[in-house]
This record gives sequence, structure tokens and C-alpha cells, in this order.
Amino acid sequence: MPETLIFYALSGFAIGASAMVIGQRNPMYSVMMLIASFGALAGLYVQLDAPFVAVAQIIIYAGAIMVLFLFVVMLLNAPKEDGSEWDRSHPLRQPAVVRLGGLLASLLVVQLGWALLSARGLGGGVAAFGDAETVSSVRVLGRVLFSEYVFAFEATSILILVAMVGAVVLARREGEGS
Amino acid sequence: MLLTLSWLVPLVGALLLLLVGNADGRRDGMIRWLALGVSLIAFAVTLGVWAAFDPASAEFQFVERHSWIPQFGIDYFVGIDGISLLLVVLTGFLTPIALLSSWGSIERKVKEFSIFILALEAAMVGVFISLDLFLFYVFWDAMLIPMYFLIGIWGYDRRVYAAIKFMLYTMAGSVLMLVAILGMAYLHSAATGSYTFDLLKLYSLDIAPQTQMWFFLAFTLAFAIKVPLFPFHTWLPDAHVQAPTAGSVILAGVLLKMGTYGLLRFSFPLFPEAAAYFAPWLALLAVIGIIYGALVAMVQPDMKKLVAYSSVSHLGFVVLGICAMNTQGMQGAVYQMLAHGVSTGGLFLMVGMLSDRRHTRLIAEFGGLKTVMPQFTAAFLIMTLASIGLPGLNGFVGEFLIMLGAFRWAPAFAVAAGLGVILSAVYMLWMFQRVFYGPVTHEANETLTDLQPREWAGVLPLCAMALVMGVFPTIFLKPMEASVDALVLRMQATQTVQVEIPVDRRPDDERRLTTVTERVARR
Amino acid sequence: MMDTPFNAVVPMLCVVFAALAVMMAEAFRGRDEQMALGGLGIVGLVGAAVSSMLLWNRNASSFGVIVADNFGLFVTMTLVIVGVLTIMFSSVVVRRDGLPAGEYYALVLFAVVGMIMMATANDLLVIFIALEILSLAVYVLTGIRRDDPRATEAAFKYFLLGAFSSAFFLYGIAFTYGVSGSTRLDRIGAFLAAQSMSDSPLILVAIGMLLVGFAFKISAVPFHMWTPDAYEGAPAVVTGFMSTGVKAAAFAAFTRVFLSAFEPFSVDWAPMIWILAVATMILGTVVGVAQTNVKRMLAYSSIAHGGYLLVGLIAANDVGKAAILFYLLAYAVTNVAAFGVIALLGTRDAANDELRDFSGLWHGRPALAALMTVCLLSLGGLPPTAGFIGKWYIFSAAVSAGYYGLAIIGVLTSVVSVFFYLRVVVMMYMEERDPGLAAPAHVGGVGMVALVASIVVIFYLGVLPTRVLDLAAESISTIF
Amino acid sequence: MLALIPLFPLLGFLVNALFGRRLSKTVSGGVASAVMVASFAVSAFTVWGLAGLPVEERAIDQTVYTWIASGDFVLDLALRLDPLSAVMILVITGIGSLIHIYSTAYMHDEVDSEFARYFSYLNLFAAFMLVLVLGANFLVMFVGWEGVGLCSYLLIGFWFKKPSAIDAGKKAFVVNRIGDYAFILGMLLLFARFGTLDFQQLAAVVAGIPPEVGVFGVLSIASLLLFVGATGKSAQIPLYVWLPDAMEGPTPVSALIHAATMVTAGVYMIGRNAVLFSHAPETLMIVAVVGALTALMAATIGLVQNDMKRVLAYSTVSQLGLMFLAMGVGAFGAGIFHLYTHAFFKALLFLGSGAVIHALHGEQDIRNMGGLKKDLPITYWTFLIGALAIAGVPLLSGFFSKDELLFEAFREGHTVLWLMGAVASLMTAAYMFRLVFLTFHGERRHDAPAPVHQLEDESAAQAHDDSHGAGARPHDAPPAMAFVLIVLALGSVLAGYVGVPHALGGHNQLAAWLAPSFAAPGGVAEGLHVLSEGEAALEFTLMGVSTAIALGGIAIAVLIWLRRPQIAASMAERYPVVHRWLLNKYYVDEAYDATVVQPIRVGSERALWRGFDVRVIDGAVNGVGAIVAGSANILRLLQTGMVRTYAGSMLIGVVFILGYYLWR
Amino acid sequence: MIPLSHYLIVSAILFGIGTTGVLVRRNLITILLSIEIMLNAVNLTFIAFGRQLGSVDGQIIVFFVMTVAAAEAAVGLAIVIGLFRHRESLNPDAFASLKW
Repeated sequence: MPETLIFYALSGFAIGASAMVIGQRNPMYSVMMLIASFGALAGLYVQLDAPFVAVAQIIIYAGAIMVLFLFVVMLLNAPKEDGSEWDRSHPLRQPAVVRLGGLLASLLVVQLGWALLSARGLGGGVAAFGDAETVSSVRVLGRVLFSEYVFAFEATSILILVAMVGAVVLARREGEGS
Repeated sequence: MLLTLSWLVPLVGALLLLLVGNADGRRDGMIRWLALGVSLIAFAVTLGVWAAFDPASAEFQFVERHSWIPQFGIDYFVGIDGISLLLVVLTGFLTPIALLSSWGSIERKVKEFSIFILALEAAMVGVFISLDLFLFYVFWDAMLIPMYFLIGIWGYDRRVYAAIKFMLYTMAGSVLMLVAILGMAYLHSAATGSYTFDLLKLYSLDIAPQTQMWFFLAFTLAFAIKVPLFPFHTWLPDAHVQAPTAGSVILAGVLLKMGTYGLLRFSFPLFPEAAAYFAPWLALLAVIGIIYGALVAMVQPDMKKLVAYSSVSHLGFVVLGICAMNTQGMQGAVYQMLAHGVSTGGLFLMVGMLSDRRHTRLIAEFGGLKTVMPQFTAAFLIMTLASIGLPGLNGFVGEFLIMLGAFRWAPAFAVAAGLGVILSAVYMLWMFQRVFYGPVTHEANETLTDLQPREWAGVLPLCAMALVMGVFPTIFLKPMEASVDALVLRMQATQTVQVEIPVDRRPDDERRLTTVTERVARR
Repeated sequence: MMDTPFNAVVPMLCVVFAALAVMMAEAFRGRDEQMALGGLGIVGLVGAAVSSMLLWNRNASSFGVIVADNFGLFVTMTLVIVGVLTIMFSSVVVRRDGLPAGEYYALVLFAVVGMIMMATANDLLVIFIALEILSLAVYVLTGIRRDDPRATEAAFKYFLLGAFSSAFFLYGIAFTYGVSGSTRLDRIGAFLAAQSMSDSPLILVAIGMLLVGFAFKISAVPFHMWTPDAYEGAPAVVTGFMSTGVKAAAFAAFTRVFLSAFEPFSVDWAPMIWILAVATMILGTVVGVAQTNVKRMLAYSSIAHGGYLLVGLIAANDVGKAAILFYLLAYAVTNVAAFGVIALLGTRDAANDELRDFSGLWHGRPALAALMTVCLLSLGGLPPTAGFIGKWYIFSAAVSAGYYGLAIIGVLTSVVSVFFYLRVVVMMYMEERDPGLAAPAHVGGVGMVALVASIVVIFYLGVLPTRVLDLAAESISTIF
Repeated sequence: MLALIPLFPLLGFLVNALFGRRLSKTVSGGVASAVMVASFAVSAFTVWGLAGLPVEERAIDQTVYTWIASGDFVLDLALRLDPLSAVMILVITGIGSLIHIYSTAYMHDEVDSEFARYFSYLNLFAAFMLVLVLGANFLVMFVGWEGVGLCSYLLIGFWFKKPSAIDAGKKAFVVNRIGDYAFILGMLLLFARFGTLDFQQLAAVVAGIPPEVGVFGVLSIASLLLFVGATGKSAQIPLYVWLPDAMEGPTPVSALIHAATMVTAGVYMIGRNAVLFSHAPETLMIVAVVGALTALMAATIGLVQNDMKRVLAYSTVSQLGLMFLAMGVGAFGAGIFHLYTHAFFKALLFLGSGAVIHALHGEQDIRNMGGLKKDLPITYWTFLIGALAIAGVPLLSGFFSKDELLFEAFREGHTVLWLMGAVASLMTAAYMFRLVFLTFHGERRHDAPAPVHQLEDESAAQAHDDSHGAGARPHDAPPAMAFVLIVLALGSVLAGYVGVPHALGGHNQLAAWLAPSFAAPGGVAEGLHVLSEGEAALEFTLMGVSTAIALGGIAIAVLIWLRRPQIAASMAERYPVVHRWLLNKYYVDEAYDATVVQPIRVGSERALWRGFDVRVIDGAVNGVGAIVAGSANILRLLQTGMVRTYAGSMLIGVVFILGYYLWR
Repeated sequence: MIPLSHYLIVSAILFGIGTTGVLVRRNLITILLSIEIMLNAVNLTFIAFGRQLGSVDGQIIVFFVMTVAAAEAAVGLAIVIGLFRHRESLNPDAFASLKW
């Protein structure tokens, strides 16, 4: 039963932290909350026999990407959400419409939940299948990554290259280059 | 090869003109002569086709077939029978006249104008000679483009509206035909395993009656808009009024015929059962158009509009003749197409000359022109009378044959259509009276010049043709006879139309009729 | 060509190397030194084209995830053409607008790499990565004029919504993976084919989510909202690139995924796509009518064209698949050229992409006006242009699959679309030049060559399509 | 040979039409007259040849070429000369020649080009008229039928600057067209039913069908339609309204076209199809009644008209009515006989009136005339002869023909019709002499200013003034006109002697000559009706009555308009309604205008064009465009520019798709 | 034993939260964060499915997703910086000059 308890605790924490991310106005706190949420998710990954991913989650996600966010937040020095009212003459620019967006999102969750609950074969315990050893083995992971997924891996390098070039091009100060 | 030449000559001519540098209009004169020369050569080619045409045969002649897009069974497949022959010749005949008419009125961008006219001719000829539905559709749609530019660039004040309306209206109808054409090809492939757009093969395709109905409607809508059949006619007054003279001449002379030609060549023979079912309805619309067009023409203050509405009325006769689905009706219909091309083309030509001189087309702006322009008046009178359908001129033969055919089919339609005979006299003569008779009421009209030699060059062939067509109609009826008979047989073979046998027949008619009935029986 | 396990990626590699070469060259370029960077890119693209030709009919496959079947190669060729034309037009624009040449060309080439990858990928994950490669490159290209707030805004909108949609797409992949245990299309297909038709809600959710991802990229309604804004804000030449390349790549992947892996569920997805197609065709054309900015208008037009392509997808027969390919090619050439004209008419300070900027163009630049007209007529589907044959093909696919309703809606909307294409023609030919406007720019050199070449291709495809139709038909014969 | 007859005038037409502007008046007038005389010569020659043939074979056929051939409808341009058409061509070419000659003098004041134009029209008319009567089938006849209508239109509107003239021309054409419409339908019906339009073949077929007594079958309908056509051309109720207006044309035109030849085409047509009509007795009855009514009605109007030519016009209508009455009772020979004599005296009367008008510089109102007897002796005497002839005074041509006509009506038992005819005759005599008296007798009133409504052709009036000088005494007719008047006067006296009835010891050669034309081909030409003893007596009696009527009418005229002019005025005062009613021609024109013309015109303009065409149809077309554009303008507003709305739109899509899949 | 569906539902809820964030937040940074939440939600799904299937594929895909997320974040943040330079604002609604 502790397993279950831990699951609910972690899930609750992840959901709560995520809700906090979008629930308040200071982006700095949002980033912090997101890191917290990622932490909780890492816990869930461990529970799912994916310790390596969990570590990567903490190191890469929380450690690198979120830092980047933090860096930008501080760079821009815009701690508060810009609450100034822009042109609202258009009916679709009314705040109510935004609330409708929230409603839609909840509808989406309901749909997904409905689908998941009505699907067969999902009710069994998640760890009942396969071999936990294999699944959590970094060796297997590495072998599969560099055999089955080698092309994707290489492609990712192009992706990162594009992102780098792009970020440089866009974020460069005016008048620099060319 | 001759047939291909007949549309290739103008097209190549247009491309050649494209190469002539004429940035500042210095070579306008040369270009005019070049264009005229090309169109005359094209006319000569069509005459050559006529000369070599065998009128005794109902088969398609000068057939050329080259594989074009084999994946769909699309061929470059052209050929003519007696029906299309004459329309091709008409096209060849009217284009030089249209070009001539522009000499006085088109001052700017002469090169482009000539190119568009020649391109238009190529597309129009293409429409009439295509025996492949795809090829036909290509020409059909391609024809819109030069016409659109002709109206839009060289037209009068509301030209843009008219051009767009013309284009969209016509397209809206023809795209449904496109779907039906595709459907036909699909049905053929379902039946035989291969796609084809070959008209002759599709003729023999057995289509379920229900499907026929839909396809027939799709085809017919496209053609009805082009004709234009009431109530799809409202693009016509706008297009006609706004088009430059040459455009109006070609529009009235040839373009409208494409609709009725389409009915004859495609809608009816492809879907004979549907045609039999819908013929009365079409005829009803045609008759409404005849009367309605005439009544509305009567009260038009604008000469071009008047002639345009008169076209609605005249073309109604053609559709009625086609619907009758007997020899007289169909022959009359084809004849009326030619006659209308000549007489209405002539009317537009001459209204255009007036408009060039006075920059107005309002009837009220004229009056008493007979005093200042006697020659013009005489020529106009001939065209007016031709349009009215006076015996001895071209309009009568077609109208009479149509009414004869219609009467044998459904007398009520002929009776109603005949009212058009009365009304056409009313509106044409009324206009003639207001424009040419009476004292000269506007000062500007007192100095108008009479017909110039160059203008005569355009008017005279039309007048002569009106007379020749009225006096010696057999010249034109003969070549189409075999084709029309074959068409009639095809239509009647698939339906139980009572062939009315006259009580009294002359011996030669007897023979003709028995052969007809035998052939029907043999089917 | 030798048979090696890497054959299938050769076209992609050519372009990758060209991109890298461009970046290197840029790095070593002197401050004011002019370099034919675009030429390098073209060399790479030509290499890709040559290798694709060599690979034709060989059905090569590499790493199990990249398949250079004829289908993919056909799209590759299309993309190469798009890339070459884009680079040719860009050569004018980059110099004029002072864009960072090296990065610019590199990004274009990387985007092409992503597109080719997407078109030839046989794995949902690779498709996703390819999608991201091309998307990121295009986001950046959209906003490459950093001095232009509208360009930045466009990039931001495109990016945000793109990221949003790719999350859905990814979710779809996740469900697919969860249900079938793999991301490989062949395996998914095999798994699903073995399934009984018991409607598993998960697979339907997966289909729906994937549909969202693709629909976004091909800007199907209601996932089209980014399109007008991004197309309008981006530099015209980039718009031309993304409106064709991205769409072609996305459609290739879309077709491949839905007609191979999810083919057994076509009963489920076809009606949905039917709805999307109808909405897309109608909304694209109708709203296009109200536009006064030519780029924005063409954006709506490209939405509508996406709708026509969907029609081919729904038909889901051999005709339909080949029709998609042919249509993509015809549309790509035409649209690139049309945006090319707009790009060439712009200046550094003014985009000159409003309708009135085209007024009286015929009098000043008759050739340019004529070329633009041909493009517009082709987009409108009038003979004798490529667009006409394309529409013909698409609608025959619909008709032969029995979708008469779709065909009728399609042809009617195409009539409406002709209206707004004609508005440009009206402006160019039937209006006098607005006296307040500067004389239109002179166009010469590479840009003109590219334009004329496009027009030649448009007419070639419109008059003698046999060869290309054959290729398209061969393309679908090798797979699914 | 036959073709030459119409070809001559056609040639004249071409010469004058193409080169007329460059020809002098002498040449163009000379050519025009010469071709007519030539045509007359050829006609006379051919008719001579025809007369030499045996009675059964009296027909000359000539097929020029096949005009229209379509399926089983093969129609030759074929001409046929038979006794009936022989009479007609002689009348046409004969009187035509005279009128051409007359015109050379009458129209001499026109400028050269107009002069040539006039003669070209006149020649063209003659050509078409000859085609009309020579045509061997309906369609060829129809060519002539329409052609003469056209020429009539052109000639009525010859003075094209005069609005009333061109209006009249148009009216004539349009009203004729209404008749033609029925005519065409009749032809269609005949062809559809019998497969031929050839007169001979048709007659042969119809002869084999029992007459439609008491039923209204195909024959009756067809013949009725043809008759409606005839009412248009021959100015019968209800389509007679154009003829009085047609007097706007030059007077010789009125004489030739609107008195002697064209307007009789309807009568001729019925004669031509005697077999058909006699197989449709119901139609014949209608013909007779319409003819009688027209005769009577026109005569009443003629009594009060003040325009010289209009009086004659109504007289023509009335006389045509009598002819139809004859045709209607089956007395085809009598009808044609009257047609023939009428051609002479009515042409004479018109030309005489033309001489008067010519002399008075265009004055046509008899209230402004009087006392011209002394100044215009030739005109007066010839006019008087014409008036006597039309009044039916014995021994003049009109007497014989009218008498035969009324006798036949009586003999066939149509007493009421006879009575109507008789009354009409009485009134004819009366108003003709009213005309004579007011014009030539009494005080001179012609210096009185012309009434305002009298619209004159300015240039013509100008020309008159130049040549004659203002205020000069009226001249009598110049030689060319005088010659024609005298010839016609002789004709009016003598023409009747070809048809002297048996009762008077004659042989009625005309009836005998015509008889084969009214019989079915190959059928037995009905032998001449040999009068029984009682009938001969009856004929004598009726002859007496006729004479009495003629003299009575003249006497009334003498009394009212010569001796006691105040009677006319007091009668007009006493019965103002009747007078006004008559003066305004029963308001028929106004009624047509109010019930047909205006509703069509206003309806077409307001309802059909501006209402239906522009608003409804074009409105629908533009409406579709507007709907598209409108929805475009609404839908584009969804594109708010705010990225979160876009995301929302996408989410709606997602939810929709998932919802569709999960809960469908 | 926690059922697979629980993980998936947690993931779905997270996904929903991310979606909501995109729609309702008026700060570009937060919106980007919301997208990160969505991607993470998907990651959870992958891993859960992978665990259930007993394969490492799910985990490997997650690595790629992380990479993609990083790349997206880089470009996204660069764009945000660009935007901020133009308008001095991070409100997405401020950037609505392209419309209709």
C-alpha cells in the first residue's frame, strides 16, 4: 500500500504544482513550481521503473531547460504579468472567452478520462508486465537507443543545430552580424 | 491536320504577336495587319475544311487522334460533323470582322488586344472540334480567360464588374459539368475497366436513368448559362454592354453558340433518356426566354442591352428547336445559331460604330441618323430585318424550321414561341425608329460620318451573308443534314417518341421516311 | 548507385552537407565579401535531386525508419524544386533586405532536410523530429527580419501554436505507441490490421490527436488560424517556401501515416477528414474574398488548397494518392512563383503586398504582371495550367471514390476562389496605377529566371502532364 | 419565264438602291417605270399563253430551286401561274406601272437620292407582291407576304422625319406581324397535319376530306389562323387599325399598296385556298361575318372623317370587308371580281386625291377645300368617275362586281349579311359623294390656315413653295399624272365588262376564267353555276335594289352636304356621342393602346425588367455574391489576431474531433 | 499495484492543465511553461505505456521529447526576447497587429 500512497502523493504534488504554475502571476514562481512538478514526475518515473529517465528529468529538464527559463525571466525583468487592457472591442477578445478556453480544456480532460476509463486492458497493475530489470536497465536502454533509434538520434543533432542557429539569429542584438 | 491548323493558326499567330516589340505603340498598324492576316488565314483554313467536307456522311470527319494523357484515357481527339463544321466556319468568319471593328475603337494596347482575340478564336474553334470531353473542357474554360481580359480591359465604365460576373457565372455552371464529366469517365471505367473521355465511346455507355438525370442537369446547367437560357441570362446584358465592340460581336456571334452546341453535342446525345424527360421543361424555359427576352428588350434604353436581351429571345428559339428533337427542330436550331451569329454580330458591330462616334449607346441620345448616315442606316436596316426574321433573310429560315419542329413535337410551345415573332418586330423597329428616323435631335449627331470603307469591309460581308443565308439556305442545311439525322435517330432510338407520319407525302419523302422508320426499328 | 544500407538517406545528406557548407562558408566570409551561398545550397539540392532519381524504383530503406520509396522520392523532388526556387528568389531578397545570408540559407536547407525526412520517414517518432526540425527552421525564417515587428509577431504566433499542436501530435504518438507497442508505421499497420474492428477508444483518440497535428501543419480548419497571420507577417519569399514546402512534407507524412498505418481504420477517420475538408475548402475560399492584402489572400487560398488535397486523401484510392502528389507539385510550383512575384515587388522598407500596390502593374511591368496572372490562373484551376490538371486529378479521385458531394463543393469553392484571384488581375490590368505609389521595382536576373522557369513548369504540367502523371502513379504503386 | 415577272422590278430595285444616289430623277424614275412596264408586258404575254391552254391544263409551273430542305420538309421556290394569279399579276403590273408613272410626277419635288429611294422601295414592293401572288406554296407566298409588309413599312415611313409617318409605318408592320403570327401557325398546322405546303397538293388532300360541317377541326383551325393573317394584311376587324394611319405615306403609295394591291392579298389568299376554306364552312362563316362587320363599321367611320385620304382609307377597309363577305359566302369569283374592279377605281380615287393634295401643297383636310372643280377639271372628272364606280352606279365597273357580290350573298341565304353589305354600300355612296362635294363643289376654303394638328414635311412643303410660289392658284395635274388618271378612269368604267352577269346577257367571262383556280386539282372544275329562272329574276331584283342604294346614297350626299350643309352640323350636334364616337373611330386605337400596348410596355419596363430581371434574377445572382462577401466579412472577424483565441479555436477542433470519436 | 489507467489519467490531467495554461495565461513565459507541462504529461504517458509493454522504447522516446522540448524552448525564448524588444511587454494579447 505504501506504493499507492506514494503514487497519490507524487501525483497530487505534480498536479498541484502544475496548477500553481498557471495559477499565479509571477513567472519566476511559475518556473519554480514547474521544477517542483518535474521533481514529482521524476518520482513517478522511478516508480515506473525508469530511474534513468528520472535522473535525466531532474538534470536536463529541471537543471538545464528551466534554468534557461529562469535566465530569460530575469533577463527581461518582467516579474508581473502585464495586466494592461489591450483592445477589447472585439467580442472574441472578451475575458469571458478566455474562461471558455478553460472550460474547453476541462472538457478535453473529461474526454481523455472517459476514453481511458472505457478502454479495456488498462485496469491491470502497471508493473504486472515485463521484467522490471530489463525495463530499468541502462544498458538495454543504451543498446536500443543506438541501434533502433540511431537515425532519430542523429536527426536530433540536426534539430539542435537548427535550434542553435535559430536562437542565435533571433536573439542577436540589432545591428549585429550581417 | 487541317482541323488542328484551324485552331493552331490563330494561337501561333497570337504567340508571334507576343514577340513583336511594341512598347510605345509604334507598331500598332503593323500589328493590326498581322492579326487580320492571321485571322484571314484561319478563315481560309476553315473554308478549306468546308470544301473538303463530305456532306453525305454523318460520321465525324477530319478525325485526328493522338494519345495525350493516357493515364486517364485522354486523347487529343478532334473531328467535325456537319454541325460543328458550320460553327467553326462561323468563328473563322466573324473573327476578322471583329478585328476590323477594333481598328477604329481600340487605341491602346493594340498588341495585347489582338493577341487576346486570336487566342479567343483558337479556344472557340477548339471547343467546336473537340471530341474528347477533357479536351473540350480545356478549351471551354480556356476561352473564358481572353474574353475576361477583353471585357475587363477594353470595355466600358462598368467593365470590371461585367468581366468578373461573366467569368464567375460561366465557371459556376461549368464546374458542375466538370464533375459530371469525371463521373462519366468513372462510369466508363466501372463498366469497361478503363477511363476514357472519348465522346464516341461515352455515347455508347449505358447509364442508369437516375444517374442520367443528374449528369444531364449538370451538363445542361453549364450550357444553359452559356446560352443563356432564362433565368440564367443576367450576365449577358452586362457582359455585352460593357464589352468592346469586337468582344460583343464574338460574344454574341460565337460564344453563346457554345452553349447550344453543347446541348446538341453533349447533353442530349449522352443522356437521351434524361433529355427526353427534361426536354419539356427546357423548352418551357426557352419559350419563357423568348417572350421574356423580347419584352425586356423592348424597354431597354441602351442599344447594346436591347440587342443583348434580343439574344436571349433568339437563343430561346434555338433551345426550343433542340428540345423538339426532330430533324426540322434540330436543323433549325443549328441554322438559327449561324443566323443569329451573323445578324446579332452585325448589330453589335454597328452599334459599336455608333458608340465609337458618339461615346454613348443610349437610344435617347440619337434620332434622325438617317439624314446624316444614309448608308449606315441601310446596312443597319438589313441587320434589323434579319434579326426580326424577315423571309429572304437569314433569321427566318431558322425560326421557321424551329417552329415547325416544335409544332410537330408540342404545338403549344410553338404557339407561344411564335409570340416572339411579333415582339421582335416591335422592339427592333422601335429602336430603329428612335435611332434613325425623325429629325436630328442632338447637335452632336449632325456631324457624324457615314460608313467608312474600312467599316464597310466589316459590314458588307455580314449583310451579304444575311442575304445569302436567307435566299440559299440549302448551302448550309445540306452539310449538316446527315449529322442531324443521325443525331435525331440516336435521340429517338432510345425513347418511344411517336414519329408523326404525315397524311400526305411526296414519293421521295415516302422513301426517306421509311428508311428512317426502318432504321429506328432496326435499333 | 551501390546498394548500401544508407542509400535512403543520401538525398537528405546532400542537403545537410550543403547546409553545413553554407554555414562554414559564412563563418569564413569576409565582412563585405559577397558569396554565392545560395549557389552552394542549390548544388546540394541538385545533388538531392540526382540521388533521388537514382533511387527511383529501388525502394531503398535505411535504419528501418527512412524509406526512399517512390512516394517519398516524388515528394523529395517537389521539395527540391521548392527549395531551388526559394533560394533563387531569396538571392534577391537577402541582399535587398540585408538578411544574415549564411544563417538564412542554412535554415532554408535544414528546413528542406526536415521536410524530406518527414516525407520519407516510416516512424512516428522520426516524423515528429522531422516536423520539429522543419518547424523550428521555419519559425526562425518567419521572424528573420527582426527589425519588423510584424515578422516577429508572425513568428511568435506560428511558434506558439506550432508547439501547442505538436504537443497534441506527440500525445497522439504516445497513445499509438501505447496501443500498438511501436512507433514504426509498418508495425502499427500490421498490429491494427490484426485487430478486430472493436473500436478501442484509445486508438481513436490517437487518430484524433495525430489528425490534429497534421491538420495544423496543413492548416485545415479549425487549425488554420495561424496561417493568415504567419503568412502575412513573414517575408514573402519565406511565405512561399513554407506555404508549399511545409504543406507538401506534412501532406506526404499525413498520407503515409493514414493510408498505411491507419488504413484499417479509414472508416473512422474518413468522415472526420470529410468534415475538415469541407470546412477548409469553404472557409478558405470564403474568407479569402474579404482580404485586401495579397499575401493574406494567398494564405487563405493555400488553406483552401489544403482542403482540396484532403479530398484526395479521403478518396483514399490509387487515383487519390497520385492526385495528391501531382497536386502538391502543381500547387508548390505555382504558389512559390506567386509569392516570388510578391517578394520581388517588395522593397526593403515596404512589403508592397497590398492589393492596391498591384494597381496598374501591367503598364509598368507587363512581363511581371503576365507571370503573376499565370500563377493566379493556375491557382484558380483554369486551363491550360498545372492547377487545372491538379484539380482535375483530385476531383476525379473524389468522383471515382463516389464522393460526388465533395467534388461539387470543391469545384464550387474553386469558382469562388477565382473571384479573389481575379481581384489581383483586375488590379494589375484594369486599374490605373495609384498615383501615390512608387513605380514598381525592376526585376531582373536570378529572380526573373526563377519566375520564368516556374511558368514554364506550370504550362508544362498543364499541357503535357503525362510524364509527371506517370511518375505520380508509379509513386503510389510501390507502397501502401 | 415566270421568274422574270418579279425579277424585273427586283432589278429596278437594285439599280435604284445601289446607284440611285448618283442617278438623275429622270433616269431613276424612268428605270423604275420601265421595269414595271416590262414586267407588265411579260405578264400579259404569259397570261396570253396561259389563256391559250385548255381549261384543265391552265397552269404554268416553274421551280426556281429548292429553297429549304430539312428532313421531310422540302420546300421549293416554286412559282405558279394559274387563272387566279393571272388576274392578280395583270392588276399588279398594270396598275403598278401606272402608279410608277404617276409617281415620277408626284414625287418630283424630292431630292434625287430620296427620289431614287422612293422608287427602289416601290419596285421592291412590286417584286414582292408578284412573288406573293405567283408563289406555288404557302412559304413562297409568305415571303411575298412579309416582303410587301416591309415595303409598306418603308413607304409609309418614307418621310422619315415626320414622327406620325414613322409611327404609322411601325404600327402597320407590327399589326401585320400579329396577323403573320397566326398565318405562320396556320402553315405549321397544315404542314404538321398534311405534310405539304404546296397549294395544289394541299387542295388535293383536303378535297378528299369531308367538309367540317358543324365541327371545328383541323381544317377549320388552320383556315381560321390563315384568315387572322388575312385580317392583318387586308385590314379587317380586329386588325384594321393600321390602314387609316398608313395614309401618312405618299399618296401613290396609298393607291398602289393600301388600295389596289397589297391589302387585297388576304382576299387573294382565301381565293388561293378556296378548297381549304370551303372545307371549313365554320371558318367561312366567320370570314363572312367579319367582312360584313368591317364593311359596315368602316363605312360609318368614313362618313365623318375630314382627312381626304382617310375617308378613302376607310372606304378601302369597307370595300375589303365586302370582298371578304363574298369570300365568306363562298362566292370566290365575286370576291376576286370586286378586288379587280376595286383596284381600278380605288387607285383612281387615291391618285385623284393625290392630285388635289399636290395642287394644294399638301393640304388634306376637306374642310379646307371646296370649289376645286374649276381649277382642277381633269382631276374632278376622273375623280367623279371613280366615285360613281365605287358607289355602284350601273354600267360602271363597281356596279357589276358589287352587285354580283351582294347577289351571291343573298342567294346563299345570308340575308342579314346581305343587308349589312347593302347598308355599307349605301353609306359608301354617301360618303364618297360627301367627299366629292366638299372637295370640288361649293365655296373655296383652301386658303384657310391649316389646322394645327396638320403636320407637314417641312422640306416637302418648302419644295412646293419654291416651285409653285405661295398663294398661286392650284394647278391641275401635270401630264404624267393626268394621263394616269384618265387611263384609270377608263379602266374604272370598263373593267367591269369582263364580268357582266348572265342576267344582263353577259357571259361572266371572269368567273369562268377563275373557276379552275377554286377547284381541287384533278377534281371536276365545278361547272359554272347556271342560274335558274328564279334566280335570274332575283338577280334582277337585287340589281334594282343596288341601283337604288347607289343613287340613294348619292342623293343623301347631295341633300346633306351640297344642298343643306347645316343638316350635317345639326346632326352632329344632335347626336354628339355618336358623332364623337365615329369621329374617333370607335376609340379602337385608344382601346388597343389601353388594353394591350401600354400594359405590355409598362409591364415590361416596371415589372419584368426593373422588377423581375434586375431585382429578382440579377438580385439573386448578386445576392449570392453578397452572401459570400458578407459571410467573408463576418468570418474574417474570427481571426482576432490574438494568439490565445487561435489556440482556443484549435482546442475546439480537438474537443470536437475527440467528441466525435468518443460519443458518436 | 497501481493501475496503468491511473498514470494515464494523471497524465491527462497534467495535459489539461497545460492546455488551460496556454489558453488563460497572459504571460508569454508562463505559456511556454504550460507547453512544457503538456510535453511532460505526454512523457508520463510514454513511460507508463512503456512500462506496461515492458520495453524501453517509451523511455527512449522521452529522451527525444526532452531534446525537442529543449530546442523548442530555446527558439521560443529567443522569439519571446525579440517580442519583448519590440513592445516591452510579455502579454500575448499585445501582439495582435496581424488580424482579420
